[in-house]
Amino acid sequence: MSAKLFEITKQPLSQDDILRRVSRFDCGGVVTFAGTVRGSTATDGGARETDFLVYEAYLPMAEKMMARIGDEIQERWPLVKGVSILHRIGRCDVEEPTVLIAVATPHRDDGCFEACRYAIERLKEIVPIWKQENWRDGEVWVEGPRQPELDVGSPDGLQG
Amino acid sequence: MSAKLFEITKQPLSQDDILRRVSRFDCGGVVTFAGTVRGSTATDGGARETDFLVYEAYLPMAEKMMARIGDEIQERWPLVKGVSILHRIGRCDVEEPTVLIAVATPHRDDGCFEACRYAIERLKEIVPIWKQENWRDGEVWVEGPRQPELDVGSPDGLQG
Amino acid sequence: MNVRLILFAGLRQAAGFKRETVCLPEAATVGELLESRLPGFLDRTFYVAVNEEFAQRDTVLQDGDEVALLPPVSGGELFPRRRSLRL
Amino acid sequence: MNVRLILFAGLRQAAGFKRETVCLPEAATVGELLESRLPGFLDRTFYVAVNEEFAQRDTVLQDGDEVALLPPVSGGELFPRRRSLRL
Repeated sequence: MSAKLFEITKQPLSQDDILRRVSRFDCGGVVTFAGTVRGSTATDGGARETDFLVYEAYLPMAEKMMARIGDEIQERWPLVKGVSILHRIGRCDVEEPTVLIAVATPHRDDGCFEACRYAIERLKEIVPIWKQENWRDGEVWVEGPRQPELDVGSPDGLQG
Repeated sequence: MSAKLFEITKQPLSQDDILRRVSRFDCGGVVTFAGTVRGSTATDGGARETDFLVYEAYLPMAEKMMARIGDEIQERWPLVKGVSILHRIGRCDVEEPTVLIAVATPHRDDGCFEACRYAIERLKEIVPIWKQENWRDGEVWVEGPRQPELDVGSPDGLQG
Repeated sequence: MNVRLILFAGLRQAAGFKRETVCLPEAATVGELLESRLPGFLDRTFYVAVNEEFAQRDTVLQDGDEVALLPPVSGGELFPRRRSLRL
Repeated sequence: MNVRLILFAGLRQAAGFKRETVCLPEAATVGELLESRLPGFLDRTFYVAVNEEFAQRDTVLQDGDEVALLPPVSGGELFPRRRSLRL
């Protein structure tokens, strides 16, 4: 299989494609997480509508960090046989997947669920990809929660 | 979307297809489990090879039980917005998916991982589908572990 | 009364038939059906569905019921052992 | 020495530029680069990568380094608030 396991792409993502990338002769369980564009988000102040998202990545660092997540998974769940992470950049419309993460293991109890969950959390922490939310009367670059150990802008960041 | 959410089929399964079946305007996370045919299984006695599997189902009870799992998920994870379970019958070759389970939630922390895991365990308990393993010099109908509360063959089954 | 008996997978293979219509006295139970038609099966593990709902050994049958004998479903074991029904 | 500065997403938007070459004294640190070029950013939360590896405020720069300013990655929040950078 020559397809890349960790890839940033402008093309629409396919769950069948990522399944092929991680499928192995000795694996019987694959868990795939798809992050899709929500058109409507419930908030305290009522539903918030989104028209589309635009993703921007720092390449090639983003792919390098996705591969690092694969290495971290291998260390924590040694039975995992295959990991692939695909992320779109550019415009993504409502209900389209923007990120796919697939983890293959011999049996379903060998960590595929846990490792997939870990990967999406970790992706939000260390992979430099940002989304701009666009709605009827505005747009904004959404920022995630602060990771104090990485922050160099504010004073806490002084501790390496 | 008119596609069935709980379906037994002779056709090859597609992860893109099941994603479409559960995708919703207000959901941002979908977890899909694929059970695939292992060609080689590590055992205490060395690797065991499989050529192909043949699945047989009791229809329509199997689809009814899959829908019941969807209802159970809805009760346990009320934030879940969509569940679909697809299972193949007939011959399935190595690396092909034989079962797909997809669960959609607004956010990834709303139970999609947990509910998907629950569904595959529950499927093995109550959905009447069996697999025949075929290898170079034999074949066998594989039986799963006993669920004492369902067993009517042995004496414990006397208690309803 | 008549009930339809259906067997699946390894049970079907062991019994040598898939479907059969069985004539039983009125108000016979699942257990009585098994004892009369498949006494050799009573030490095996399997489940019974009557009209596609799981039933028990003392479930009372009615004329026209469909009684299905279901082995424990396949793939439930995380590390399956290979059982030799026919090698 | 010269380093290349790259900004992304909200930081790029706030700064009004994406790439710039900055001339610095030898052995300047990430912190000194920020103080000299983007002092208004020092109360914001962001991360820095030097040559595509996460770095800290006291990381020493070398001629030709690529210094990227990275906002906390998007979508990390389970329940995002809408921040108004440009409405």
